Amino acid sequence: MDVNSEMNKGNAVNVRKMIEQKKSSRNLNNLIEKVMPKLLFVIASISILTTVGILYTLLSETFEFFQRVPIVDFFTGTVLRPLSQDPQFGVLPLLTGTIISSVIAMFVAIPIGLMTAIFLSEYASDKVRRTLKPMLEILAGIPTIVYGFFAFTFVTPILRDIIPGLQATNILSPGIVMGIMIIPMVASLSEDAMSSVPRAMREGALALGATRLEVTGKVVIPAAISGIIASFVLGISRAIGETMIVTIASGSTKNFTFDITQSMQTMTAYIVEVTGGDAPAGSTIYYSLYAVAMTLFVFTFLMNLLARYISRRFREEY
Amino acid sequence: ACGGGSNEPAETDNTGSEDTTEDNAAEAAEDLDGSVVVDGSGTVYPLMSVLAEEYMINEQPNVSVEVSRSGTSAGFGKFLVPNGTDFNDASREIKDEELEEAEANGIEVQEFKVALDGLTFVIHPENDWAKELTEEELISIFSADGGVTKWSDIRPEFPDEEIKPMGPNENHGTYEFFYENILDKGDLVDGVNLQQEYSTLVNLVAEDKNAIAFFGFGYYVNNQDQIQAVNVDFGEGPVEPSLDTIAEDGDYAPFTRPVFTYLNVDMAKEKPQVLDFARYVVNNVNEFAGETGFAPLPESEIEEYNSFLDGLN
Amino acid sequence: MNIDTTTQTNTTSKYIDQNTVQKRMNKRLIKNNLAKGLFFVSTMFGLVVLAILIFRVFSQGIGWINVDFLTGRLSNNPDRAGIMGAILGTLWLMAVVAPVTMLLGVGTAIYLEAYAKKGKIHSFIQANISNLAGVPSIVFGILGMTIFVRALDLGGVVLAGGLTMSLLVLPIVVVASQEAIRAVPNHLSEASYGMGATKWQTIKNVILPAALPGILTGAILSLSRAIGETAPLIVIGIPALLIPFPGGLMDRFTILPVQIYYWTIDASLVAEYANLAAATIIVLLIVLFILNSTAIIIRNKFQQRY
Amino acid sequence: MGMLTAEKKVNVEIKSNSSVETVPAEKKVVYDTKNLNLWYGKDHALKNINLEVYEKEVTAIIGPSGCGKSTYIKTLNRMVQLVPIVKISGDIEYRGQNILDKSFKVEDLRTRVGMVFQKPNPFPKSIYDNVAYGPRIHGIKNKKVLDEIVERSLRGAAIWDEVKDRLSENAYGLSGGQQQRLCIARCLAIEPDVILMDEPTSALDPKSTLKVEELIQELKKEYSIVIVTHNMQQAARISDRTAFFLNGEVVEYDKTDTIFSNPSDKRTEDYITGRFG
Amino acid sequence: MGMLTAEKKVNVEIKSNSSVETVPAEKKVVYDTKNLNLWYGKDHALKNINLEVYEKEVTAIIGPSGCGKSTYIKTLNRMVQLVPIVKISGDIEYRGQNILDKSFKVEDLRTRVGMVFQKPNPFPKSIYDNVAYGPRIHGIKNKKVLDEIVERSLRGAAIWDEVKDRLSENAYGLSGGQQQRLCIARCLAIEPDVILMDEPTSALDPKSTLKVEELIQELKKEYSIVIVTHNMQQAARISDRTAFFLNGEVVEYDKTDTIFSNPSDKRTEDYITGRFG
Ligand SMILES: Nc1ncnc2c1ncn2[C@@H]1O[C@H](COP(=O)(O)OP(=O)(O)OP(=O)(O)O)[C@@H](O)[C@H]1O
Ligand SMILES: Nc1ncnc2c1ncn2[C@@H]1O[C@H](COP(=O)(O)OP(=O)(O)OP(=O)(O)O)[C@@H](O)[C@H]1O
Ligand SMILES: [Mg+2]
Ligand SMILES: [Mg+2]
Ligand SMILES: O=P([O-])([O-])[O-]
Repeated sequence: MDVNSEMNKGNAVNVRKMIEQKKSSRNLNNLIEKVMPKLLFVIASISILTTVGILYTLLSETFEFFQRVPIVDFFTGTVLRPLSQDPQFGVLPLLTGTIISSVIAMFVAIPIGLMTAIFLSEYASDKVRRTLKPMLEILAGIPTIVYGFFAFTFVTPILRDIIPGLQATNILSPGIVMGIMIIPMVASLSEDAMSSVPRAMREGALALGATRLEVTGKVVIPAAISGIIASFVLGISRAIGETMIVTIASGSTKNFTFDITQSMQTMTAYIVEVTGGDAPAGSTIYYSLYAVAMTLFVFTFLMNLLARYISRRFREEY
Repeated sequence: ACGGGSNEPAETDNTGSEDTTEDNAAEAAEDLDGSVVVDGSGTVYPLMSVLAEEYMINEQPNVSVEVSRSGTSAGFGKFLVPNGTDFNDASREIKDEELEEAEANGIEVQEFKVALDGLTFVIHPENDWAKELTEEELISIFSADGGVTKWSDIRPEFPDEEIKPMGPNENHGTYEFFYENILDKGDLVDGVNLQQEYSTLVNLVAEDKNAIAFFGFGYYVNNQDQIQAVNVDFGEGPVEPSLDTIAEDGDYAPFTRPVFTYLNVDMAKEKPQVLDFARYVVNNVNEFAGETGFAPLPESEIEEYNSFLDGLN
Repeated sequence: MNIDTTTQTNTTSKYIDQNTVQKRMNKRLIKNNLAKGLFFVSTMFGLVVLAILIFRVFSQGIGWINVDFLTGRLSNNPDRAGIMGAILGTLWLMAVVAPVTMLLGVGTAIYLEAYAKKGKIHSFIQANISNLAGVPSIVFGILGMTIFVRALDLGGVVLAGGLTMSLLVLPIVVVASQEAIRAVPNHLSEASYGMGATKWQTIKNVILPAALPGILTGAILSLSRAIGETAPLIVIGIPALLIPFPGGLMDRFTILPVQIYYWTIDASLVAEYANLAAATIIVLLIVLFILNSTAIIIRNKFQQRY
Repeated sequence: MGMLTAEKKVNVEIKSNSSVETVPAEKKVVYDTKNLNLWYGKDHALKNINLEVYEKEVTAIIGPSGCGKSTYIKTLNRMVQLVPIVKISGDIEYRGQNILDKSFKVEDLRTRVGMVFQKPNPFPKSIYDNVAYGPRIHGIKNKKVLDEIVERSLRGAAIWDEVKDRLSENAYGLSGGQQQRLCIARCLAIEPDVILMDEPTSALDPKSTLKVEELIQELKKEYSIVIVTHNMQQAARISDRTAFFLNGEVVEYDKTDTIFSNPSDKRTEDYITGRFG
Repeated sequence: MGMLTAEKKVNVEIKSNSSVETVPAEKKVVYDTKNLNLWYGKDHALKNINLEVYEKEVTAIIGPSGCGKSTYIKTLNRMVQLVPIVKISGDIEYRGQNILDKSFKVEDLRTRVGMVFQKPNPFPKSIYDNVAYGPRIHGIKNKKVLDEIVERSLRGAAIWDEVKDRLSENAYGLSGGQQQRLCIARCLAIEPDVILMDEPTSALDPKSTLKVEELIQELKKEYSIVIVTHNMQQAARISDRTAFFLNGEVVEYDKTDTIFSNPSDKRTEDYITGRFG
């Protein structure tokens, strides 16, 4: 334990001195220290630039579009015939397509996702949950193009056997498959919300002789409702923005209809069709792309805001 | 025949140029690279993509030929702009407006016919009543003035079921050919199902007993197991569309149309690989026309094109 | 199951009649069990669909996978067609996405966690990032087409596609890196400051190394998202037939999902294309599986316990 | 600070607590625990417990942290089995029936046996709905009957006057002590036979503690009560019998007076006099 | 348990601790704190502190939890300013320079003043890299020089023999006590003038505590040491001077002997005799 006797006396290495000597390199450090925050700020601004870029491109071209097609015609028109000699740009067929496909998707995703969440959070043992949850997450990681392939080559033929009037391209099949794709999202977000309900609350109900089902229905779900609803809204937002499944499996008919056995086009599929056809810059149809994209953007943006508002506003305090 | 091009091919040294062409090609075969960009007609796409592939395999492995299929009209949109595509396939002739646009942009365009196509009407394989229809009956199905919504509106003995007419959408030359040359610019019937992808149409017809659609012969021959063609009676008895009947002056002639590819001449002058590919297309198109569902061109036209291309050297 | 109720001698009148409670109890328990069964079936529904999907894709595609398919060039002829071009295109795309998102994502995360004052700017950027995460991918495609392909005139090349994808997956990397950085305990950076280290030295030498596993996990997950995305690249414009292999950032390219797309919609032209699409899906799924497993391994193996 | 005041009262009350003396000898046994053993995985948490809980008495369970008090009381309504790794052997007879029997329905048991927890755990619902929760799941829908049950239970839990004008407000608006009494009211609403309480006052301030203690004294006229407490003075103040747990065993179980004035085991004495724990 | 054994030693050592007596009176002042006030937002955490720290002495800071000990010691190397809401007034002179001056570079200060924390906080790097960290950030890259510094520092922290064969292993493989000595070695590697220690042994077992205490006694031959401790016996054992903090104020500051044997303030006495805290 004779520490220091040799330490400073006649040292081969005098650290103090060396540190003093190296002080010149401190200038570089100081420079880095000054520059780094600014550099990082610039990098962090890129995410903002991205948003600005999105808004700017969408807005400016949309503006140009509305110079050519009155905004009222766009939002109230039931006929979308962009390529015809006498083009018409009513967005309603796309809106109905988008809404109907999303509604179908949520008809699948909400009940199944919620019930899955309930099973995982309230009924499954730890072990079961730990095996099932990652498997469900695989479902969420499968690329949408694969779901599109699946919808078109597998689900549609099966549905056609069941539903005679169903067209080869229809909105029903991609809607269902989209719902399947969204199940893990709804399930996992709802499960998070339900698991964060304190155990004490469940025990309080169980101690009154409630069954698991009653605990779930009357205590857990009401307490977790904001998170659950937020998961639904995010699911809807996801369905609205989903592209490949509908593009592949619903064809490109711009029907203004509510018949789910028919082919319909969503906003996203329209964008793919028009850009896939690579509309020449400057044509009205080219600008229509941005108007549709803008509508889509606003839709999903509002949905996301709504989800965040709900989960903040209605969070139970316990 | 080479309508539209502002630069008339020099027809004078037709024979003499034959050798030099091949010399050039042989020389060029050594070291060509770069890219050739082809877009346009979906009808022509199967033929053009096979040509492109064969060209890259057998002639110029270092040249990259991309073939897209936006449709004739959309393709022209990308072709007739500065720095646009090198070729645009078309299932109709270039329009006057499009030529004007080319001129305005200072783009010199050369037309090549590449093959002959028969506009084919297809129905479900189990549709046993509409296998033979007259030209007028067909038109009445698709025309807004036809007054036909059910099969029984055509002939009373046909089923009392709604007809589901379909076709390619307005991106496509096929649509425009139909609209301009067959409907004579009359409106299409309400509720006609227009699609971007031909494959979607094939599917729709294959799955619907009451469907009837029209598109290029090639998409029919490749799917004969799923759909059947309507034999059309042009007044002299029903004619089955086939490579023979859609050939020049065949019995299917009223519904036959040439398909084209248009070359940006400046690109061909600038980029040797574009010129070389043009030459390849012209000289080999007949070899692949049959297998992709087109009728071949007369040799005379091919010679004409060759001499034009020689003039660009 | 009859609990002796007479023992209770409460003076107050009773509302809860134990006999009725008993009778209802069975009904309630049956309901509970039925519901449990239903919930279980629901849970299995997703998994069964997953199994069907995978089985179906494999049974259709596995026969088409061989060396020629994996290494061959694209072709119109299904017997000759290969996906090497798409594989290379995917790799080239990654070569752009990986460094760009790492740089931007980690940089943004460092800024937010270490430099930005908790205030308006901070929460603005933060809100912005979570909004970006919810923007449909196709809108990013339009952004890429407008900015990179047209305005910057790059054309539909690897660089344009890669930058578009980078912006698309940026929020994933930012959020993952933020969490990783936040998870580095304060006392580590205190130790570093205590030695006279500057802020950047502390970040570089202590925080980033400790956060690296978490950052890498996020980066890999973002890559696997980028690999599976189709729509933005279709918007950017990828030719239906592209035989040459991409060799650089400025080359035109195709990627696995886009190839799947074209083969799926062209299946009615040439029936075998559907099988090619299935085979390509298998390859894509395997690539994703490997990537995600790597992420999990990194997370489990290198995550420090402090 | 609060604890100190509470402690001062103890000495006074211990003496005044004479209820034990007047209890008739023929009291009925509500719970009869026989050779109960319980493991959390391999952790032997309860060792050969034998214990009788009598009707209309307050039975206190005391002991140092981790000795198994909560585990035992949770076994009495089988809540302990919510922990999946729990293994149990032995018998617990509730009014003559072995509740550890597989065929015994826990929901049945729990409608007879109410439980109050350490931390008040009202549901995030209105005060009314909290109390009506139990009757409702047992099928009582009639609004008038419910109203009456709610009022009676809240009165029984000595909180009626404080909340009667805000029955539709969220229970989380109440103070901790009020919440705990609400939880007791929630318990009373299903008219239980036994009430189990796991440190019901440990999260409360001295004033609320006092209120709850008074309430317990009141409740035992109608209910049998088992209460776990860390606070020996509390056990002395309110219970008729006391069991002292140590390391999962019952060291001593007797009338509260005896335990506190004349314990027979050295360890009990040490614990009571604060020598450890 | 461990604490008990440690306590027993105290009485012996307090008496044997005679170093204070032999300190020459003309000791240099290292830190001179004048009228220091510190706020966390509105929370006044340090109130008008005046304190001198002398060279080559151990200065202990004691006081109940939350009294501002950590805050004060962290002010000495300005680490406290990592908390953004902190506001400071007053002066702290380190060897004649006011370190609270804006123009004073904290990095400079911190290379002169090492710090050891309550919880051992080695970096998740190899043992070698942990010790070499400081020299490296100050620009020393030469492998041979680094080797020498690492060995010397580890020897200085009395841990060399335990780790010399596993220098490239991760520091998290060490025991808590070893980790703490490693952190001290890491400090020594930059040859500081002062070492600040914030409860350096509170996370350690009695044996490791003893080792660290011995080490501190050794270190004060070369370094000035300021140590925060909860453990009064520890302060008595190892320090030359002791400051007693209460509610952000210095109640008393004097030679350790005086503080422990003859405190002038009633509150100090109460605290030391365990009457509160
Ligand atoms: N869920 C559990 N899993 C594993 N072990 C547990 C669990 N709950 C309790 N234990 C263990 O069982 C033993 C008894 O715990 P219990 O909670 O019954 O003690 P207690 O007497 O209530 O203590 P306290 O006074 O702190 O509440 C302890 O050793 C504890 O660690
Ligand atoms: N980061 C902070 N933000 C706000 N207040 C703080 C912060 N750190 C400490 N405080 C407050 O400052 C006061 C002094 O805290 P400090 O940590 O210095 O006490 P301490 O004497 O070290 O206590 P302990 O012995 O528990 O470590 C306390 O009231 C504490 O709540
Ligand atoms: Mg307990
Ligand atoms: Mg402290
Ligand atoms: O695709 P088209 O040939 O019809 O233009």
